[in-house]
Amino acid sequence: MTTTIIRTTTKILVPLILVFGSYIILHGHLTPGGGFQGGAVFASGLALLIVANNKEKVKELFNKVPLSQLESIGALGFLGIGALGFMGYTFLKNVIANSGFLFGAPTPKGINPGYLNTGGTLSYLNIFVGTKVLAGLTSIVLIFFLILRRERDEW
Amino acid sequence: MRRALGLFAFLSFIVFIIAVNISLRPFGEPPHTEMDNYFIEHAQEEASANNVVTSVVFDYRGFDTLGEATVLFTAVSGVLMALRHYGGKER
Amino acid sequence: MNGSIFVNFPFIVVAVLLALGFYTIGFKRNLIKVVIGVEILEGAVNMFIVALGYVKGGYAPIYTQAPPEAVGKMVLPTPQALTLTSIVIGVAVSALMLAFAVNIYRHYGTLDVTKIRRLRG
Amino acid sequence: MIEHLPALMIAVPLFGAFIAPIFKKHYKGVSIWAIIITGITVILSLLLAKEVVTGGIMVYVFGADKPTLVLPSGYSVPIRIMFEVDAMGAFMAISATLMSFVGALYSYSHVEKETGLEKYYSLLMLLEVGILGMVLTGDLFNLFVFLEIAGIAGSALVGFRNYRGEASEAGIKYLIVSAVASLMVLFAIGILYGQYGNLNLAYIAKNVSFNMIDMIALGLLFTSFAMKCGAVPMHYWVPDAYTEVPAGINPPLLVATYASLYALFRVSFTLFANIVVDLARVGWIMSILGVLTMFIGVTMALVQKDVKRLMSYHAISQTGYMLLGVGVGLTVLHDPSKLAEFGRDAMAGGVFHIINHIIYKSLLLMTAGALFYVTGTRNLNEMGGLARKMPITAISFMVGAAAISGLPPFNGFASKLLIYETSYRLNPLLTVFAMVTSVLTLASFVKVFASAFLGPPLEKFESTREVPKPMVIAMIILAALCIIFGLFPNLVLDKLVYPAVDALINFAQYHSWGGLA
Repeated sequence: MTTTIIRTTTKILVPLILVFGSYIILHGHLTPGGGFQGGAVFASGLALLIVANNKEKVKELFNKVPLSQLESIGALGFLGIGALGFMGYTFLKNVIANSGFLFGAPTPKGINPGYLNTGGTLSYLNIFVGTKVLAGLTSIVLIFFLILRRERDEW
Repeated sequence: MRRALGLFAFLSFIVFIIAVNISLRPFGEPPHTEMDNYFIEHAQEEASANNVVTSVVFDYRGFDTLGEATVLFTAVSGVLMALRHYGGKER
Repeated sequence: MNGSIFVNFPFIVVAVLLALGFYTIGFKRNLIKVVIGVEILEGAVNMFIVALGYVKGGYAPIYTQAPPEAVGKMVLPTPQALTLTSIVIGVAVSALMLAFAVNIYRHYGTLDVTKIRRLRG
Repeated sequence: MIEHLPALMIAVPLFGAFIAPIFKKHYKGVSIWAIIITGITVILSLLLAKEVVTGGIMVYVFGADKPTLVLPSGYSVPIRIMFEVDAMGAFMAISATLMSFVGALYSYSHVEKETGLEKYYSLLMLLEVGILGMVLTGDLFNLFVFLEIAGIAGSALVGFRNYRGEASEAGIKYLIVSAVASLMVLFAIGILYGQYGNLNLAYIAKNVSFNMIDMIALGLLFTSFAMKCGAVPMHYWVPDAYTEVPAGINPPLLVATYASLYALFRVSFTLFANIVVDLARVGWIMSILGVLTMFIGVTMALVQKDVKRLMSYHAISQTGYMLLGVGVGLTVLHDPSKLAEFGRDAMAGGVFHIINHIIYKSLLLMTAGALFYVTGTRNLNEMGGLARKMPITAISFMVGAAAISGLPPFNGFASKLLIYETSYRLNPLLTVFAMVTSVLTLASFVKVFASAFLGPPLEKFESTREVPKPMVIAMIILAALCIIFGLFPNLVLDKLVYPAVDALINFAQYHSWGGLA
């Protein structure tokens, strides 16, 4: 599984994939993509890291990463942003759009080159969903990897 | 016998599905677009986003997306629970 | 070519995929293949929904640096949003099904659905 | 805050579920957390029901400026997701929250020695979220999403005991059934979206025109929901799932099944209620399906030796009564004189039977779980003489068994009587089958009681004692509800059931909220 070629390629590819995933998450409100897609791309980079290393290395790499807590934080963040709307509006109301807060600048109407500082709650939700999806998918891949390796050790 | 019966039910179901899909409206000409036109026209001012699909996903139908995130959360919990170490009392 | 069968070609493909999916679920013995059948169904339904939103000659509903002729001629965004949601749900379902399949293999040593039936009657 | 109640109903258990995994290894803490959260939702659902019964249909539009702003200015179509809570939805919400609370309480002791409990309680609350979303929503795609949440959480919980191969087997069976059913629901939703360009239940119901394609969508929705609620041709997943799930999850899982039944009623009464000609035919199909379901379920139950499996087959058979009651009402929905004469009462019987069945079947499955907790087996032939050792469990079992067989003065009698009386007016043959089923049910439960609780005490159960306190309290709550509902059926019928039935019958009211012409 873990030949030198695979390890070297992984070393080069993983940072690129992670950057690309973060880009998709952050630009979700401007270009095709969003939290789910970006999170999936990010998780695929981490999955590459998992399959290209042996069990001990993977355990060492992911021991420090609180994946399950990250997932809870992403979900709670989504819920929290939604609950902002309870202040005078309704649940999940886009309260930050056009308010001048971070990500709150108004969007010009019609075709435009795209401004990052827009989107209101959409950008926040993209980030939280991205966090949640990358943590969730990575922990699924990780548990399958570990369980299959454990089985192979036992046989 | 059961297999033949299943095959028969299956084939009739397939004929039915194909009949459904042929009798649908022609591809590429949606008959009612009021809701979608609203999204395309108002997404930039209301949701302040250039990407209309994202504004539908996170703003107009944001509650579905909360549900979707919950589905993923549920599945991850389920997978981690199903593949946890065996343990506990045998009961 | 104005016969309805050619106009509706994507829907015919959906029907064929649905047929394949149901065949796989109903007649295959390997559990992994059954899971694949569910995934084929998933793909068929997703394709059906996204095909509903197509407008002839339409552009993607994104304003960022869109060509000028795109305004007023965009495909419907709702089906795309629905498909996104449904894809993620499909991933979740398949992950859980595979986890159960792993567990079943660990207990019975086989994935043949005719052999693992302990629960019956 | 009162206008935000429908959103809080979802947000509170969701918050609880997202927090739960952070507890990690503090199993006591997470169980108490789950009990607190489910307790809060019980209170919220009672408030919601009070609000709906007194103030009429409650609408909550997610993401709008005001909770009741359904239509944006100058527009004639609803564009956002909304919750539309009528009395039927509130009724189901009460059952869901109450049963989740009882389940969490029971689980406190029942599964305390297992691992992975933070996930278990998280999934319990997510199952509750799924049910609540299904019964409160007024949007078709949203219904699909919550159907999936309930299906995934339920099947994950079915596979909780992962050291038993049977649990995983039952889990994957349930998951495949629910995935296929919900994909067919999604397909039908796609058909309807293609026809009307909208996803709002009330808007589509208003505009539905009944060409062939709409009838196909109705057929697909009807079959998929019937499949998920365990009606007869697709009932084989029910016994497996109910048998393998920990007994504390049985109550919410039962409600999840009946949430699909609720969706079936919602589809036939609200979405397609404007069909004048064919609705009677749909009603007949539903009634006959009901009779078949109850009869086949009870005959399969008679031969079982596993106590939980036996009760699960009875659950299938009792679903038949609900289908029969509501189906009788559906056949005469467009005939006002017959509707007033017996249709309304038939539906009241069917709807009342939902909550009655949830209560006494949960009670019975919990006593079975208690037997399993002390004896470690579910085989009836290996038990015996336990009445002396576990008096409260034995009494709870007797109450539940009397209720399920329709003996007065327990709650099963009240709803079954309504169903017998009214189905007789439609066709006496239906009543005969229903009564035969009831007698067979009694026979089978007498057998269980005799072999598990009576007889000489066995030596290997010398040291058994009554189950721990939380389990006892959960069983006592349900047994008390059985007796209260049986002694004072009018209390529940007038306050909850008849408003729910009227909400189903007066579908025009549901269609015309928020000024939609």
